[in-house]
Amino acid sequence: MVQQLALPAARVKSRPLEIVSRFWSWLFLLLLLLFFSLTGPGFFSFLNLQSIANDMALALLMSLGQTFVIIAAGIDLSTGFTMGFAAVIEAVVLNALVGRLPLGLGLALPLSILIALGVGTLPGLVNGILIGRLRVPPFIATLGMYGIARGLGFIFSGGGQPVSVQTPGVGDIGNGYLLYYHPAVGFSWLHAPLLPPGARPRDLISILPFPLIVAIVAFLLCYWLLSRTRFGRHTYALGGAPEAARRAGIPVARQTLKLYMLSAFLASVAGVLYVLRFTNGDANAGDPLLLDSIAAVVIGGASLFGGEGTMVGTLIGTLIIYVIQNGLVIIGIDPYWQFVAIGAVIILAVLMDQAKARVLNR
Amino acid sequence: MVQQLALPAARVKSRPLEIVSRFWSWLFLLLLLLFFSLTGPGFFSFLNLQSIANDMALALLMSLGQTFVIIAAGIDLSTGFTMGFAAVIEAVVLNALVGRLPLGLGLALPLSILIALGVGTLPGLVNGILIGRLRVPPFIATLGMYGIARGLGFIFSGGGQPVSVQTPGVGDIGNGYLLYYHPAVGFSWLHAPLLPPGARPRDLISILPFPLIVAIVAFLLCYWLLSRTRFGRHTYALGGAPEAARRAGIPVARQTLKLYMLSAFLASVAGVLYVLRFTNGDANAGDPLLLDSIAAVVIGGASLFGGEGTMVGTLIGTLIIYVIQNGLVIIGIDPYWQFVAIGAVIILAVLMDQAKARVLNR
Amino acid sequence: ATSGGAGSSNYTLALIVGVKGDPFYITMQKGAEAKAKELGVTLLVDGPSQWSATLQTPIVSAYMARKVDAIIIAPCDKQAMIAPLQQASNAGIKVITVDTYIGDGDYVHGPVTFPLSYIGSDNVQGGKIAGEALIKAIGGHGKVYIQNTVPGTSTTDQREQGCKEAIEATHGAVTLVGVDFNGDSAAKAAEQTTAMLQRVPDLAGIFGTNIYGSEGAAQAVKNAHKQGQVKIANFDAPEQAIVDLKNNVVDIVIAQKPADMGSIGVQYAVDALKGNMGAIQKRVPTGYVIITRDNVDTPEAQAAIYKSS
Amino acid sequence: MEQAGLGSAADARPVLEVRDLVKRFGGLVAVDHVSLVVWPGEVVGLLGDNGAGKSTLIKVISGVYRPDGGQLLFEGQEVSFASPMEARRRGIETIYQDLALCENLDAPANIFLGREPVRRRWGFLKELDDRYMLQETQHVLEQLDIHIPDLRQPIRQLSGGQRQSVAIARAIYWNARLMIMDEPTAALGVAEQQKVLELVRTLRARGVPVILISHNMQDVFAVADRVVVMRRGQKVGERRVAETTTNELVGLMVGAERA
Amino acid sequence: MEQAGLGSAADARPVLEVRDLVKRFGGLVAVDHVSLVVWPGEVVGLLGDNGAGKSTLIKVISGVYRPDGGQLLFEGQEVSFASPMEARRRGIETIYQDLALCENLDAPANIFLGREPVRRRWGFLKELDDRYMLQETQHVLEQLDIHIPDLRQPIRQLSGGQRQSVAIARAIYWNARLMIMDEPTAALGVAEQQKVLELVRTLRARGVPVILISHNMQDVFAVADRVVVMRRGQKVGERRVAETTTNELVGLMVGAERA
Ligand SMILES: Nc1ncnc2c1ncn2[C@@H]1O[C@H](COP(=O)(O)OP(=O)(O)OP(=O)(O)O)[C@@H](O)[C@H]1O
Ligand SMILES: Nc1ncnc2c1ncn2[C@@H]1O[C@H](COP(=O)(O)OP(=O)(O)OP(=O)(O)O)[C@@H](O)[C@H]1O
Ligand SMILES: [Mg+2]
Ligand SMILES: [Mg+2]
Repeated sequence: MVQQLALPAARVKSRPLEIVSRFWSWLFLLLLLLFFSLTGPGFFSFLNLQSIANDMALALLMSLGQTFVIIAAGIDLSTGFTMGFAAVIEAVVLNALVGRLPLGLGLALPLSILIALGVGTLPGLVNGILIGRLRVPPFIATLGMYGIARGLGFIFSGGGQPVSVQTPGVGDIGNGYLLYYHPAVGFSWLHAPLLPPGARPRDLISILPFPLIVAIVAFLLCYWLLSRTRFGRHTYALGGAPEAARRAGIPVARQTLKLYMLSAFLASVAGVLYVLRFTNGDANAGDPLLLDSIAAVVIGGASLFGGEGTMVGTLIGTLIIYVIQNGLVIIGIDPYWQFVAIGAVIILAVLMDQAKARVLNR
Repeated sequence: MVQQLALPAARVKSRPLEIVSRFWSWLFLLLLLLFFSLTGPGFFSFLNLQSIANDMALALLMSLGQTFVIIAAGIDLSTGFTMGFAAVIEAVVLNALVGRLPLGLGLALPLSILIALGVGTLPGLVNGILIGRLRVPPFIATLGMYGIARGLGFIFSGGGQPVSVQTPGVGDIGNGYLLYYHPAVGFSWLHAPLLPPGARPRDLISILPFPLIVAIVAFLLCYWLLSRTRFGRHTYALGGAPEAARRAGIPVARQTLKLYMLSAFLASVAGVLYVLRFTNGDANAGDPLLLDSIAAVVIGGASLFGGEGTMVGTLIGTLIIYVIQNGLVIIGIDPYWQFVAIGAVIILAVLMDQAKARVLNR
Repeated sequence: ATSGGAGSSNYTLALIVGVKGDPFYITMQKGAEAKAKELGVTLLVDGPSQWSATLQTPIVSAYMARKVDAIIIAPCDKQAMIAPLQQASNAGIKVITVDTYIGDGDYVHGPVTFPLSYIGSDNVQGGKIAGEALIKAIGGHGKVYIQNTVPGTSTTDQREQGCKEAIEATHGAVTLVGVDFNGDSAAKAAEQTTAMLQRVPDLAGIFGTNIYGSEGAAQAVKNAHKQGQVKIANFDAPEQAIVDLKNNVVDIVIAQKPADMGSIGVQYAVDALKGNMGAIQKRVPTGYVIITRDNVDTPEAQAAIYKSS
Repeated sequence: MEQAGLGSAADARPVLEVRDLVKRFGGLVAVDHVSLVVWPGEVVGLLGDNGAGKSTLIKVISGVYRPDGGQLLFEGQEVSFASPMEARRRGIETIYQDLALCENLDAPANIFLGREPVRRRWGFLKELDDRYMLQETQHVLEQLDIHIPDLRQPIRQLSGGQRQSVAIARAIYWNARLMIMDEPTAALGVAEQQKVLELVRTLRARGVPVILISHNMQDVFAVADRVVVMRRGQKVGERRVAETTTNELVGLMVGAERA
Repeated sequence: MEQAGLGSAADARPVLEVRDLVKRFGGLVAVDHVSLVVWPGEVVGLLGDNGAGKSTLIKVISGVYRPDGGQLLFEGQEVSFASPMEARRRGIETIYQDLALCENLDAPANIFLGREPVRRRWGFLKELDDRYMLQETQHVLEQLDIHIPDLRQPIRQLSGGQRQSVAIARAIYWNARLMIMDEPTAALGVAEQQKVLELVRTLRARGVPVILISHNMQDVFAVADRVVVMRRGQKVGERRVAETTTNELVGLMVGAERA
């Protein structure tokens, strides 16, 4: 009987194909990297690759939350303006607290971040209730919240213009690195070293920028959450067959609530990061990233019909988008042709994935 | 045996509920109209209601195509830039033809329109092939086309500037009406009457503007196509269960191709209308309408998972969006609060629909 | 400004515009390209697909990686773009801002001093000039409506602010009846203006903070048969705006001088790279031209039109 | 007719009591004032023509639908399940006619869905225990004699009978206090059908009552103690299996006979 | 073993001939070099355990899957169906185990899907003839003795047996040249099961061959002329029904006996 369960060798997928399939998307990314390294002066350098990664940190945060939501057969159109809303709150609260609390930024900053993350998660709470309990379709609920968060962002920022954060030190955190190296000084942690008179500032190598660190940590947590926990398992179940999930005893409404709150929370983290990096609470900070952040998830193999998708896929999808954008600028392609090229590469990326599926499934 | 098929009276849905259900969305729209009529000075007037209808003509055209696509479980993100692309083509071709062909606009205009509609349908052709034959997910294929049509629109307009159409007469068509009435002159068809010296121009009543006529005709055709033909039936089948549709012998790839071509065609009609109305071939003409046009379809009861939706629903959805937008401006609400209000009303519209479903299904 | 002369060296300059596909920036690009050709330097041009610091920053990163010698940029946000440009500056890249600025635009005494120059016309001032011209056109009193684009866009918001200042200066003779955002869509602007004309039938003037606002407004005015009654002022002068002006669709066009901005920006960048710092002014106001039907055919006005070719 | 009279023992408490249950869909009365009692260790066959309302009735019992009228008593207490989760918590396990599996998940994930075992990682993180789930799945599928070539395949790729067996495995894996089976043998092979019937007998022996819906009269006669017959939403009869015949039951189902 | 020898008549041309058919899913060989001949007016039972590859085999025949090897001959011609549409055009009608209905459409729409009758409007517009479809649906469902309260309901709202009958109705409505039935009686009531078997006999009488997959041995013995037994993707036996027994067949299925 047990013997029946053991797999006859011939029935297992042939190894080489499986390996190709697993690394296929990486391969496409590698191809892109190779192409741009050959054609774009300065593309292939530690600093450029690191800054691609750093520049995509905000979009990646939004994509991580979106991945959960999309796997659960939902969609969150509100993440962009939720990010902006959280950025506004962060800037406003920080400006209000600084000077009123002891310890300089020491107390004001953590407190303002907590408040911004808390308030920024509220749109997700409302989305979750609307979708999970009141059965409003995700597209509608989050489109409504898109408008609401947008309006509130502008209102809280006092009439449209971004809220500037002038307290010194804030930008140093958001633009700081974990490690610095200068030939004249050696390594130095967290703070850029004071350079001796003769040393050229441009020789300073900065390693692991703050937004990138946050994004990496968030990615690892989300990866674990999606693939290794009940929460992740239930997310897949919900997206694959909501009625079956319900009959199996999964608390569908509560799970939905958590998912949209998580998405809003991660968008808020992006909003806070935006303020730390750009010292500016801008209601418009996130929306331009929305379409890209959804596209990254879908390029990464998630289906808008739910039930499919992985965090690694989303990471690759985001990387593909940002590598193309960076590469095309570096090559110096006409900006209008860039639109065409990006569109074509996105299609190509998925087309190759389809081809793979066909190779494997014949 | 036949007796078994006749329905016992008690088993039929109770009439009153069914009637409410059928007119529920109209009811919500009516409520909106009532609200704004009471609060917005000048809202309830023939001219205002007609101009709401006229202003929504472009978005409605895009929504009509989108309705087919969404019912078939697809989505077309490229309609906005396809509209802009067609507008650019129309303007460029018209400018090139005028003066070279006899009969003034008489030949140049129809020809340019044919060319613009033809070229504007090409993005749909590509979408259709990618999605129907090559199995690229609709979100990705049309997002790619979104970029491609955007870039090409700019490129064809010769580097970004909207292409201005200087030929007199073009704007007169796009801004013309079917019928004019002036107390001093009486009725006059197609052309605004020459007013006698004493008559005030502002007493002129213009009835049925050109874009509205086009939109009405397009709506009626799409309504018929979706609800009364094999094409429409196959669209529902494809969205409800693509594999079942395939096994039933529906040519899935060809149907998909037609759907996306129809969507692009209708967007191109909107693009041509834009040029006739604004005498300007602008690559950006359509994209700002995209989100609204998708929202209208979903508010109208279509599901992004496919298989559900109607043209009348889309019409109501579009009306709801445009009535709110017009009404809020007339009431004079702060623009930031307008975002909030529009978001809230969209949610409310669908929430009421959900409540209806629950009343009916208990 | 001193000229470098052709074939001076092979510097690579980057012009980063505020948003791709905008006639204003296309004209700026044309000016910059002409100057670059003249000076024999390489000019790269790019910009974000939307007016957004989030999208503009990666472009700065990319040009840093490419190690361009100078960046001429129209920053999308005066605060947010400080840090990325500071990094570029730290990497030894010359930074010049055109059209818009970072900090407060005062690179001598302001909070930000590393950019070499701010070349552009202050949008608040431009809005004020436009507002004043519009007020004059409506006879000094009446109701005015502002058609703005996308909320949070600094240039257009500043134009709105300037116009409001001009209105306030009339001490009640002119009143502002509302501001709406059309999201860069003429169709939306038409729809909103239609509604506004219902609410305020005796509207006297409309200020469009860019071409979409005024074109849409003009359509709505025309459909309400109120041409002549409602004056329309348009900020920026693409060809379409001039056509509209000649067709009585709009009444006032306020032109900036984007080509000058681009051209001076390139000139300064080359000057700075050659160490010719003395030629560079920290602030170059490029000024405005007010175009009406009366002066549209003058050479000065014709020169100010943003041309696509 | 007095239902308790047909029950297995007058002294024991019924596990499930359904009183005057009503469920409507729009104007259609799918379950029309149905009453039913299930005693411990009893197998109740639920018979009826297509569309008689059998599936709807058991879906109300297992919390999928909310009743429009009537009462539900489980182990003597009145209950009102807001969701299937609550019914499962009380120990009601159901094999649905439409299986209700997550097609995108594999067999172990489906069997443990909603009740996944976790193990601690670094003391505080709770992780899915995939290895345990896989092992347990192998064991429970062995009982059903089902061969699934690759247990890590998503259910979507399984054959009809393989899926059916996963649905059965899910229900029997947990210690049910009441087992509801809606046409469990429908897609199963000959041998597997027998296994399922054996399983029903085992449950009865353990005192767990079973409600069995089947169109296969032989199966029902083979394991049921009592049958309830529905027709067009109504209960039209109830018989001890020992005291009835196939013909009588078919007559009840198609309306030829009245109870 | 010589298959033609088991065929019904040496002089007639076989309707379907399957030669050495192979279908793989990844590394799994679901159909492993299977050959099969179906003669006019013959009912062939296809038996096998769960996961034996029966459904996969008939899906290849009806154009759902493309084979990975082997040949298909229909009415003497070699065919290669790129889609189920082509198979249907040639007159192969199939009742799938998973029904393959459009849940969002009503019964008439499903029965006529892909072959909707149209009538002219104003001479040139072709409109769906809904009235005709409804009438025909009523007629064909009468044959199956199925009661569906409201034919305009989407299939989603029907009971399991009602859906099954819609799927059957769709296949039998069209004049098939070969009928394939994958567990057609699975969800049907007792009377309806008999109707379907009757129907199979009617088809045979009209000369239309039927391939019938069923786990119900009685049914197979009741109507089939010949049975083919599959096991783990391979054909392990072929018998005339008159010359075999249930026990022998079960033995073949579970691998106890070899043909
Ligand atoms: N969700 C629903 N909406 C509307 N009607 C429904 C719904 N579910 C079931 N019905 C109707 O209720 C009646 C009873 O259906 P039910 O599924 O309970 O029958 P059943 O006895 O299980 O039949 P079968 O033996 O065919 O499975 C049928 O007429 C069916 O059409
Ligand atoms: N799409 C698919 N992808 C991968 N494997 C599949 C797929 N479809 C079927 N299989 C596998 O192929 C084998 C044969 O499946 P098939 O559905 O043909 O069995 P069957 O004989 O019809 O069984 P049943 O009697 O249970 O319906 C099974 O092991 C199944 O898991
Ligand atoms: Mg049932
Ligand atoms: Mg099968």
